[in-house]
Order: sequence, then C-alpha cells, then structure tokens
Amino acid sequence: MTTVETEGTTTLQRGFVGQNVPRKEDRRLVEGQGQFVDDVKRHGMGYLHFVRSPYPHARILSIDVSAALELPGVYGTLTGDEVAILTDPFFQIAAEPGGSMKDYALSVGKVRYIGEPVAAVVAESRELARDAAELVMVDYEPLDVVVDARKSLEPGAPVLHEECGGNITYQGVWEWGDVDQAFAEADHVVKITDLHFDRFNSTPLELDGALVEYNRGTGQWTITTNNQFPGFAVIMMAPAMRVGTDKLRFVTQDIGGGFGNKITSHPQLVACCLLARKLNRPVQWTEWRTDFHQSMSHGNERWFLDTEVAVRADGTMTGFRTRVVDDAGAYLRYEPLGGVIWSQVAPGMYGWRNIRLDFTQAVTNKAPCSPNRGYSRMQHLWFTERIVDIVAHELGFDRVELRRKNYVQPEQMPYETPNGCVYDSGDYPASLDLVLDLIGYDTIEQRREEAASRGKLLGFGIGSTLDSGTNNFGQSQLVNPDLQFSGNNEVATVKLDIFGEIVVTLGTTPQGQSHETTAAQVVADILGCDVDAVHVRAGHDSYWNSHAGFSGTYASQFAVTGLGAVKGATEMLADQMKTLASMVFQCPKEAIELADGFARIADNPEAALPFMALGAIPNANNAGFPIDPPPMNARFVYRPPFDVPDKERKFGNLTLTYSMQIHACVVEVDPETGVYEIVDYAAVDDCGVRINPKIVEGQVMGATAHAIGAAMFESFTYDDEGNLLTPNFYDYHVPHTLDMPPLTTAAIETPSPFTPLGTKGMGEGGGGGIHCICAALQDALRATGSPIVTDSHNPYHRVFEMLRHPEHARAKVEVTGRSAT
Amino acid sequence: MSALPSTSMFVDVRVNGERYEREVPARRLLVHFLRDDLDLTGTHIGCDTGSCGACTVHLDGVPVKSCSVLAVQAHGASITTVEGLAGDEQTPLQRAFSEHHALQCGYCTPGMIMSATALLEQNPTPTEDEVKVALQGNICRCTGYWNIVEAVMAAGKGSA
Amino acid sequence: MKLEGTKEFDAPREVVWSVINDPSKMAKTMPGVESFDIADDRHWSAKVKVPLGLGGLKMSIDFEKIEERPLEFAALNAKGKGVGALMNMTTEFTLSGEGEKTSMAWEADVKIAGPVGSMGQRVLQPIINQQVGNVLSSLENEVEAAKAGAAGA
Amino acid sequence: MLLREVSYARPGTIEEAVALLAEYDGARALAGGQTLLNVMKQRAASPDVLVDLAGLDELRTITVAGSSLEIGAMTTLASLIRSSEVEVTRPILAEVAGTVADVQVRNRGTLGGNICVNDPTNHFPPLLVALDASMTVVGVDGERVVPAEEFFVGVFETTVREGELLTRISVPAGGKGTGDGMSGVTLGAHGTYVANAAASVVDGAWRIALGCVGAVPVRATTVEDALSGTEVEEAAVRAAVEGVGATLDPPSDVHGSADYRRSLAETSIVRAVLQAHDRARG
Repeated sequence: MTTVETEGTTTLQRGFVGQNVPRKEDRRLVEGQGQFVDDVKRHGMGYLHFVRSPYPHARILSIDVSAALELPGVYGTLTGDEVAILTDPFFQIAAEPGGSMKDYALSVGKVRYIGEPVAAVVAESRELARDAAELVMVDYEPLDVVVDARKSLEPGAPVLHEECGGNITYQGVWEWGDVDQAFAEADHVVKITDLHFDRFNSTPLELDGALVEYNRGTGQWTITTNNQFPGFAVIMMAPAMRVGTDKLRFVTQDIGGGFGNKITSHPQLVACCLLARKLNRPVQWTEWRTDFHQSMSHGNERWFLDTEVAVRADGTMTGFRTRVVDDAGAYLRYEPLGGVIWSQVAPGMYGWRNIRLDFTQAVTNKAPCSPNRGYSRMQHLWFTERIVDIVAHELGFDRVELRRKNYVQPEQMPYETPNGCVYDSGDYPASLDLVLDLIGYDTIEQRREEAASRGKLLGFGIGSTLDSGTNNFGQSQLVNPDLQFSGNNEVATVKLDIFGEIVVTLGTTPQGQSHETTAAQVVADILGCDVDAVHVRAGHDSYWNSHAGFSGTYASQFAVTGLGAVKGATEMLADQMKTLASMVFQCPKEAIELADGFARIADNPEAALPFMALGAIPNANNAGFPIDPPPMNARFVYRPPFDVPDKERKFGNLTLTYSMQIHACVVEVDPETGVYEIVDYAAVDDCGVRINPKIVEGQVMGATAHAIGAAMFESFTYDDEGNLLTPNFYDYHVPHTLDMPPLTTAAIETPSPFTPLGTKGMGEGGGGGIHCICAALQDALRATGSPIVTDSHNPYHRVFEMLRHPEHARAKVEVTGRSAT
Repeated sequence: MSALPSTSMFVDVRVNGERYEREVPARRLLVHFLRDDLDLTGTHIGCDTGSCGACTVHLDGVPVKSCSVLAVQAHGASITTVEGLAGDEQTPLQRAFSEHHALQCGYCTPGMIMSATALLEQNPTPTEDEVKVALQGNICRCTGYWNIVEAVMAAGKGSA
Repeated sequence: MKLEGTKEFDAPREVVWSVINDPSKMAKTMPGVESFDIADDRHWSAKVKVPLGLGGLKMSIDFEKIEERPLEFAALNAKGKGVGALMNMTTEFTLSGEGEKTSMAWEADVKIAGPVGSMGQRVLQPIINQQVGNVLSSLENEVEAAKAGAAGA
Repeated sequence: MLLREVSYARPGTIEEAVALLAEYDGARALAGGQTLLNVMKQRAASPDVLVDLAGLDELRTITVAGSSLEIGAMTTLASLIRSSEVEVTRPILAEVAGTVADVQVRNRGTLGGNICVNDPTNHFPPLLVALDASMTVVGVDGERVVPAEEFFVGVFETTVREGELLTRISVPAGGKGTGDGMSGVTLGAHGTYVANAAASVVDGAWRIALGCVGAVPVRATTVEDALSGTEVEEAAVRAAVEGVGATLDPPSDVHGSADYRRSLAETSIVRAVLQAHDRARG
C-alpha cells in the first residue's frame, strides 16, 4: 500500500481532517446492533408480498383476488385497478415522447417485464403473504416481446407504451466543435461497427424494503425505508398520491448498501402507503433477491454504433462521432437522465474538441434502468477508453504514450470541455506514471514471456476515468426544457446542547459512506474539540428539518455538499459560541478562541468557558443578559455555484468536481478454455483533499470490486423470450474472497478550487476496472489473431469465442484515411 | 421429538446461552425464527439461495447459513449469533474489523464476523489463503474484501 | 427453447397417425398424467405431475389441435398452468415414409416461465430433453400397441 | 425464503425413516438440505413431508472394510475433508469436497445429498462414476446395491425410488497404481461447474466421467479404451480425446454454449487424466 501526495493547500487547517479516525458507525454494526429496515417491527403489522408478472409483455385480462382474501390470516389486497383510481401516474422527467408514459405503483392494463408487480397481498406472516399471492389469479394475454434496444427501434417492433407512439423515449444530437472538419483533416479514421456496454447492477446485499404507518388523525404516512434519495422519492410520490410532501415522512437509520440502486423504489413505497391506509395497519415490505434482480434499477445497457475516431499522424485524437442506443428497460423511473449525465464526462480524460453523439433511448421488455454506481458516465467512459485502446491497437500506437499525449494536461486546469463542463483540477499524466510504477509496467514484457512459458497469454490494460460529483440538476433541462430543476443543495444542523454536547444532524442517507465519522472530523476541527465529543445523529428523518430538495446520498457529493453544509453550520455555531463567550467575558469577539473544548480568551487561557456552560446559558440559564444570548443552534444550506446550462448548445457546467481514477491490471488467459485470472491490479485515485484517507481507500476498493465483477461475472442477461437468465446469486455470480486479485492503491491530492474543503466527491468511481480488464484481454489476445474487445462484459465463454474466432471481432473494425485512400 | 410428520413443532434451543421454547411452523427457516420470533435481528438476509452468508450463525459451534436450516432442525441445539459475541468488551476480531475499515454499510458484517470467528477458533493464526477460503461463503458488496481479510489476519495475529 | 428430431417407426403411417391424433393415446405418452379430460376432438386437458425428482411439478395443461393434414402433418399447442410454473409448448409432427415404415419429424417450441423458469435455467434443458425422450419411447410403445390392435382387427 | 407448508419428521432409526418415506405420498428425505431447502424457497419443488435424517447417526460413519471405503450417506462434506480414512484410501474425495460451495455449505451438506440431488453441475456424480463407486439403497423390502453408473437417472433423479433411502456409498480403496483427478471450469473459484471431467486409473485401467454435459454423468469410454494399458503421454491423451466433444449433446445456457461445453469437456479430460496419471505414478 503506497500513498503518494502532491503539494496542495486546503482551506481548512488539518487536525482530525486527514486522519484515519475510526468510524463512529462501526461499534453498533460489528455487534449486530445496527438498525436496518427489516429489523423494525410494529404491533399488528402486516407483511406485504407482491404478485409479479411471469410474462415479459402481456395484456392483463383480469385479476381475481377472491381466493387470496379467503385464506385465513390475509388482511387485504391491492390491484392496479385500485391504484389507477387512487393515484395519478408518476411525474415523468422526460419530454415527449417519453413524457407521455403512464407509470403506476402496480401494472395498469399491461405488464412490460418479468417480475413487474401486478398486485399486492398483505397477511399476518411473511409465509402466509406469499401463499396468498400464489392464489391471486391473473389472466394474461401474452404479447410479442422485444429485448434488444436496437430491434425495439425497428418498424413493426412490439410497442411497449402505446401512449408514447413507439419505443423511443428520448432522442437528441449532442455535437460540439467542428466534427466534419476534424474528420476532413484526419490522417487516419478508425471505424468500429458496434460496441456494447452490458447490463448489470451493484446488487446491494440488503434488499429494498419499507415499514409504512398511516396516521388517520393527521393523514400522514411515516415511511421507514432504505430508499437512498428521499428528496427524489417524495417529489415522485406526493403528487401521484395527491398529498403535500409533508404528509410523507421518511425515516432511515442504517442502509445495507445502495450504490444508486435504492433510489427508485417509489412505486413499491406507494403500494405500501395505499395498503397501510386501506387496511389501517402498519404494512411491512421486504423485497426478495429474485424480485430485485428481475425488477430493480438495472444499470443502463448501451450500444455505440458506427463509431468513428479522427486521428492525426502523430497520434493526436481530434474527434469522434457515434450513434448511441441506450436501453432504458420497460419504464422511465429516473431516466432519461441517464441520457444526459454521461455528458458530464463527454471527452473522458482526453483533449477531444470535436464530438458528435446521436443519442437515442429506447424501452425494452426488461427491468427498468435507474442509477447504478457510475451512473451513465461509466458507460461513456468505457466507450472513450475502448476507442483509445482500439485506436492504439489498430494504428500501432503505444497505449501509454497515446494517453499521455491526449490526456488533458495539468497546466490546462481548470479545463473547460467542448460542452462547457469544467474539470476543476488534476494531474493525469503524473497519475498515469504512478499507476505504471505500482504495477511494474517496465517488467510487463518479461512477465509476458514467463507466462507464455506456462502456456498462458498475459495482457496488460489501463482504465482511466473521472468520477464527476455534485450534479447540477440544471442538466435535466437538456433532456426536458420545461423542467424547473437546477443547481443542488444539502443541509446540516449543528447545535450545542444544555450539557455541552455538540449534536449534528445531516440530510443524507448514507449506506456505508461513513458520514457520521467524516462530519464529526470537520466539526471537531472547527470547534477545537475532540472528535468523540461530536455526536452525529445516525440516519435520516425528514422531520428533523435538516433536509432539502436534493437531500440524499447519491452522485458522489457528500464530501462537497454534505460536508459543505456541515462546515457552514459549524462555523455559524462557532461564531455564536464566540459571541456568547465575549458577552460573558465582556471582551471583543475576536479575542475569543475555541480550543480543547473551551471558549477562551486567546491571550488569557485562564479565562475559559467549557462548552457545557455555553450550552447551558441560552437553554437554561439566560436571565440577566442585556441582549439575547445566541441560540447555539445553526442550520446551514450549502448551495454549489452553478448556472443553468445553455439548452440550445447543450453547453454548461453540469457538475462541480472531477475526481480521477487510473486503474491498471495484468491478466493471464488460458488459451484452451478462455478462463482468465487477474494476477495484478493497481489503482490511483485523486479526489482532492481526503477527510479520512482510509475511508476514501475503502470506496476505491469497493468501486474496483464492482468493476471486476461486472467485467468478469455479473450480467443481467435475458433470452429472446424476455426471461432473465441470472435471477439469483447462483447464476449471477458475485465475486467472493477467492476471486479478488492482489491490489495496490495510491492517492494523489489535487484540491478542488471550487469546494469549501478542497474535497471532491468520489464514491462511485468510473468503472476503471471494467475498462482496464477489457484492455488487458485485448492485449493478451494479440497473440491469437488480435481480436478487439467490443463488449464490457467478458465471461470465459466470450473470451473463448474471441480465441476461436478472432475474425468475428476483426470484422467490426476498419481503418481508413489519407494513407489508405 | 415426534417421529410423526407434523406442520408445526415444539422447538427447544439455546441461543447465546439463553433457552427458548417455542411452537414453530415446520416450514419456518432458522433465520426467520431468530429475526422475527426471537427479535435477534443482527443476523441478516441477503439472498434467497444460500449464497451470500449474511445469515451465518454458529449451530453447535459450527458456522452454517441459517437460511438453509429449518428452525425445527435446530431443536435441541445451541446457537450463537453475532449478538452473542461481545460481552462488556468487543472481541479482538470485532475491534479489528473497525480498525482495518473492514466494513462500510455493515450489512454483511455479522455473517462475516461469525465465519471469521469460527475460523479463528480452530486456527488462531490462519494464512491469507485460509482466511479467504473461510470467508468465501460470505458476500460483501462494499469493501472488495481486501480490508476484511486484513482484519481477520490481524485479529489472528492478536495484533488487533 | 426449440427442440427437434426424427423418430422412426416400424408401422404404417395410418397407425402412427391414429396414435398422435388420439388424445387418449397421446395422454398415455405424457409423464405423470393424473387425470385426463376430452372436451372435443380439437380440445382436451390433463392434470399432470411432472416428476422433477426434488418434488413433482403439478400442472394443469390445456391442449389444442391447431392444424392437421391427415397422414402428413399435425400441430398441437399445450398451455400449462401450475403453481410456480407456466408452460407454453407448440409441437409439430410431419409424417413421411411408405408401407410398414414411418418417419416422424417433430419440432417443439417450449416456453417455461415462473420460478421454475427463473431458477432452473441451468437444468431446464436437460430436464426437457429427458422428458421428450420419455414421451418418444412411450409413443413407440403406443404405436406398437396400436399396430398389434390393427393387426388383430 | 418462504417455503410452502410442509410436514416434518425426525425418525430415530433407518427403519422408521424408510417406513415414513414409504407411507407418505410426496415424502422426501432431508439430509443437509443445502440444495433441497433452497429449491423449496423458490417453490420450484415442494415435498409434502420432509423426513429429516439428522437423527440417524449410523449414516455418518466412515470406515474401511477390506478394500472398500464405506461412507455413510449423511457424512458431511466437512467430515470427508477431515477424515483420515479418506485421506489414506481415496484422498480425491476430500480434495473435491473442499471445492464444493463454501465452508458453511460443507458443514451441512452431505455426500448422500449431493448425489441424490444429482444436479448436473454437482461435483460428486461424475467423480463417483469415475471411481467406480456403488450405492446401497434401503427400502421396506430390504436393500440393494447400485453401481454409480446406474444410480443417476436424470436431472434431480436417481434410482432411489419413493419409499427408499440411500444409506451408504462404497468406494474401492486406492493404493499403489491408483490415481484420481478432476478438472473443469467453474463460475469463480470453487463456483458452480460449467463443465468438468473426473478421471481415475487403477493399474493402467481408466475410468473417465464427464459432468455438466447431460442429465447424468457421461462416460468417455473411447478415451478409456484408448488409454487403458498404454503409457500415458500428453500427446497421446490429446489424440485420444480428439472428437469426444462431438459425441456429446450438452445444454446451452447463460454460462456457455453447447459448443463451449464440448470443448471444455475435451480439455477437462486431458487435464484430469494427466493429473490422475501423475498421482498414480506417486
């Protein structure tokens, strides 16, 4: 484990910040005392089980719940017909044609993917609820199925949503610079017929769930749930349920992993709410693994068709153009934002100035796509990394030199991309050198020979990515000009209680990102007290007055928005504490310092008030003050500096910070079976100032593991009939201890000039592992007919296919240009 | 226990040293018995196929997946769950998990710790490979396992 | 899932045809038939318990003859409903051959959905191959029986 | 996680167990339950009565009787791994047991359960065919002994009929001149097999069985004949294996096409044979 740091000034003097402070969350979690949603019980609660569609596309002719209702112990049922009466369709982010889509909590009239909830049953036990669900008789008329997004765009393809007039949900041409000029001046043009980014997600170990209570007196629902973005859920649910947002109280303590996959559970939550009201009892729902695989938040599957890359003789890459088909699955739950978020990283880490993407998003009879770690950018970054490696492969450039030459250079920072995004800071070439050093790049050729002597094909690959953090929600206006979202925000409150406890409340819903710990580190440094003296409330409660419209934990932003809010609120409290101390000591506020748990006169440390005294005065001992003592209670809303993007040019800064990751790996392929092993792996990460390096490294490791899984094992694969072939952990293999390679990590810190603490969001990573494994396989297979790697997911049998038939992949790439013509 | 088939059975088990006697449906899995009937919610559920190990408990001293055992099969047995590990003090392994940042969301952690505890009981100073084999039946989606293996090694060395 | 094959019979086409066209005879070829009910000469239904080793899979199956060209061609559709599984199978038989020899080319398109379909992907194909094998061998027995019957008449 | 309603009984003797299995329609023996309970969770299979064999300690013994290793059907994979009898007579059994699933599953899962389930991806069906093992099955009217090759009937199906119980697996004890090997491709380390081969040589006579290429293990007799009695060299093995794949009809699924499995079958035979050969030479 190497850690290298470059010089970097931070806006905060380092005390606890920058230290590997042990996590506050850990004590309860290692003792099994965490509180996850399924752990919460209420008197008389009923268990909900969804009746799910066995068909990928069918008309619902009738639903008969009578047999289920007759089963003793069954409390009640809910069907799509009731939902259509009791609620309005969910608000759609999309403009036309996707905007016309009608999406409800349960299927209304039609089912569009296997596993879609068509009815719900509530009973006195989990087992009984499932028994009853089996007794719900649904009569279906099967319809033709389309599972390939390219086919769903063809004339005559089965139409999923008639109201959309076809299967297209969003279409837009994204073009910057002068693409035609770039190609006219190119010495070489590399053409790739099709590249495919596969469908998978992060499969958090804890499944979705909720415990919903309805208060008949106040008409309010309390929704204890592991939804990771209540701010989004509430704006989806409240209008659909025809109630005000304050009628929906969201409560969470611990969440067992989210990775974006727990953002779009709002349809199930609505079903729970309706049943809690209908049955007048608490309703508990916990999803099962197969339910999740079949229905929840798949990552966007994406095709890049007829790609062309313009390259100069010296290896300068001047532009690319491609036709993108994005597969949204059966419904738009957060989409088509995936159709725009990639543009935060349009040129990847490279200096491309001329870019054209003709982007079409289509629906298919598969599970709806929603955010997944690296949301939408990962697909695009895989594409940019693929074309860089294919250009090198086909034109004979050195992959390392080609990157070094085409990377955005440190002296260009902050760098404005062709579409107006601003890369805040970073030193990509230095990071590349570091990762090459970690993996022992200079020994690769020796190792290749040594492996060959064992009958193995060795390959080396690089994946260089950006993790763009802190969304400018104004980007949503690029897919729907009528939307009134822009900017971003997060809230924190900090108070000093009567006995001097410092209590911090966050608006976020962490799923392992250690917010309780890092928030306490920031607070302790500002208030000059011990990190253990800072109590950060676990979890989230929308009644705590510490949330805003964008509150939640998603899109790599806590280190900027969350800690920005914590810093702001703590500085307000510090000012109140100094003011109060100066009132007590009859001295100017400037003379007061906060240190060692005291407010004291800087040059007379004897004159010191413990925090307890400061807390007691406004709370319980406030008589006799000529003016009101400050309340020792501060609420701060952090708002990142954003403008609304230019909708015509699709131009503007879509995100605040850009963490950078460069991953490199070495694989060994068994040429007889296609089985391969990652024998060496290194990752360099730059997320600016690290509040807690060990926690940062933990996120890097997690993102790496997800990428390795996606590259080698994890895929939501469907057959032509719309069956998900990997509906459980038997067939959807999640890597375990024995599957993980040796890993070396290192960090570089180039503080962000744009954020309160010099931090950058970094939780998601950019799928670097997928990209470097694809590259390493392509490198390894040079020896066997030089196929190019055109899929993000390469299980053994696909590698075997490349080994046996390299010509199939060769046929997908062509080089033209002056020399050729 | 009756040799005649029945859909409901009287179950007498010791869990974390405490004796419980309950009438339990034959079809109820041990994990649901622990979580729902005994309110021992530290044992988690992450899959539906016995693949993830989040529900690992010790059944008569041996780590098993409580989602692949019927509650009635545990009749007469002695069970330890994650709640039964720490007394007034956490175990060295629990401390090592925290010190080595071997957990993030903490959902797989109870199962991981139960598997690792069983390993260290038989083999106090395991090699890295022995640790990996012992934890292979436990899925973690947050950490990539590197820090978990490191933590178990450290606890093994007693350096935690 | 599509399956196909050819089966040779030492029997005239009429005999083979009489068997594949007789619901009650076809019923005897199906695995685990518990009860059988003929609605009309184009529609019949059966309650079966497909032996799956780990526990039989109970299904009620509705059959419909969708096309027939006597002595040449027949197409059948079978829709099965059971707890845990849905089946939809289309089978086509094409007969050819002269005199005492008949060759039957068959094609089946099987779709299985529901938990069995979702969990059993890796074993489904062998299971279906196996069941088809059973059907064909018992079909042979039926043809033999029918041949004997015809001879006796 | 939620099973259909089921009845449960835990007999104290083999006789009681067999009687229960015979008496109740839809009764099934419950051994380690690591497959059966998980299939029941999917509700893809739903026995009406589970006859738990946990009380039958006589089914947990491992003994060496003359030249035969006698393994009780309820022997867990974990005890196979720990068994000194196995280690001295047929260590491949422990070696393979150590690669089945994971520690927790091996602590509950039994050898009898692994072969009675006969999932085509299971480890022991092809291995026991290659080792020329035999199974003792007890029914109300006494017991019968079935050679491994005839034991496996179909996916999830064996010759153990309703009302019968597998009690014992007998494996010829190895010794000088004996070598066993197993090779294949799995989903991740120690994962589910995509295809495999088990090979065993006893004094120059070969038995080779393939897994995952059909409903039951498939003998590679042409290779056995080609190798038996010859001096085994890699080139010769490869030549003998050539074309075996073409004779197979393996399933296609998300983990590999039939052609991929055909190729893996050939490669696995070569590797299993060479492994067995090395070991036979000691």
